[in-house]
Amino acid sequence: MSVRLTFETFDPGALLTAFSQGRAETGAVATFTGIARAEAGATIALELEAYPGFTEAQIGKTADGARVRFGLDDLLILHRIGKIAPGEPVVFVATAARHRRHAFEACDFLMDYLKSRAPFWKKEHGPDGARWIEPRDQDHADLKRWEEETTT
Amino acid sequence: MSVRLTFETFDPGALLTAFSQGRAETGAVATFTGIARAEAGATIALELEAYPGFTEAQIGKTADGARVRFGLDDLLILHRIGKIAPGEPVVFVATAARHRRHAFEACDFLMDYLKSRAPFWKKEHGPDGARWIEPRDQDHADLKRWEEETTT
Amino acid sequence: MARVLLFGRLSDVAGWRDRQIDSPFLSALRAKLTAEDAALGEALGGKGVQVALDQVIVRGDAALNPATEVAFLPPMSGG
Amino acid sequence: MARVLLFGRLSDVAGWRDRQIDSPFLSALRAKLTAEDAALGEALGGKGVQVALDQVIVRGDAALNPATEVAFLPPMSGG
Repeated sequence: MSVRLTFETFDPGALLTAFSQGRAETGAVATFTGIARAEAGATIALELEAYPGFTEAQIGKTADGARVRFGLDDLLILHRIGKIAPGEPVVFVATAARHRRHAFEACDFLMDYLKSRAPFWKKEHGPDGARWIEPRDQDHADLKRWEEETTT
Repeated sequence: MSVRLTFETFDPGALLTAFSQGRAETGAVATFTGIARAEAGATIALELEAYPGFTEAQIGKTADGARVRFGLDDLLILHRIGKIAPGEPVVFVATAARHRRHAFEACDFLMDYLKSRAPFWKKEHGPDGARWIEPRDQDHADLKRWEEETTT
Repeated sequence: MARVLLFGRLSDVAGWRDRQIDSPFLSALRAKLTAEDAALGEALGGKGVQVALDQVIVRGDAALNPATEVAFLPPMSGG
Repeated sequence: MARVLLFGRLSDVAGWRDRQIDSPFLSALRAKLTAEDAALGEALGGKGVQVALDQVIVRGDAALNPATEVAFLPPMSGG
């Protein structure tokens, strides 16, 4: 299990190549790549701030919970921080499990967490200046899907 | 949109690298890689037979339906045929959409179809010889999830 | 001279997977194959076996022309 | 001399993100920061702002030792 932050752009494919090696008993690898959207010029750059150490540790706790809950063989999370240009990858999540349903669900769950509650502070730089982004209602609704599943 | 079959092993990461290029308006790329399982020695090789032309065309119809249904920007399906050793990738699906829910759901849907109803005939070569595999009940149950969603 | 293709376990039963066979109708082709190999005849009529003519699934009888590709498809297992 | 870190919009409000400030308690540190910069004081008490001491979220007051890292965290937006 690996949770890392990076100030540099990265190639999701290279991560998948490494992650899917030597998995003769795994069967299923799901990935998600989030890419910074240009929004037709409305966004010049995205800026993500993390609290080094704290951010990885918090994500690591949720990731470890997902590993147990979905019976994962392994998982990988790489998250960009700093200024991110449109078209560059922001986040890459890979999950490995024996069965595809578990790999998909874990990847989906981790993305909902990362997009809504992970300890990042997000700023959008647009043609009219920069503004801090607050959590979206949709993100909280996405995350709530998983809470309901736990209690019913 | 691309649907291809191959007799050669392939690198899922290289496919993701190419697929995720130039997607500044896409936002979300989900992938799934199915890997042949060793089953602790119970399976020596998996063999998949396709009906060239027919198989791609049938998968293409379902893929095109998914593209419209989930509002995908693009999708890629690469499926191995012939003899496949444990640890080698069997199938790779990538979906690109503006929002991650659509990318995940389309990838999940396409995998359910590919694993249960796509025109392949599957043989397992084990220590005691070879046997043809019939569709599993679980595969049909997986696929049924999507039918229910359409009618309710 | 239709081109006959067998897939999956059907080619294991028959011992071949691709043959040219002269027959004016699908029904006549089935009869010919059954007369020649009873086990194959039974397998071709088995549960879930479909027929494609020139890569299109058909039900019932159909006329064959010399260039028709006739494929017998056992239940598809997925990949 | 606690080490004080500000994240997100808090550092924009304050004009700094990392300072050494001498204070024996978190409550005293808050009072000191507010006395110095009323806008920052208001922002630190804003809805959803949390405090971490040595990377652990705390509620209420706490004693600070000279090596304590005090981080003020506005609502986390996710990545």
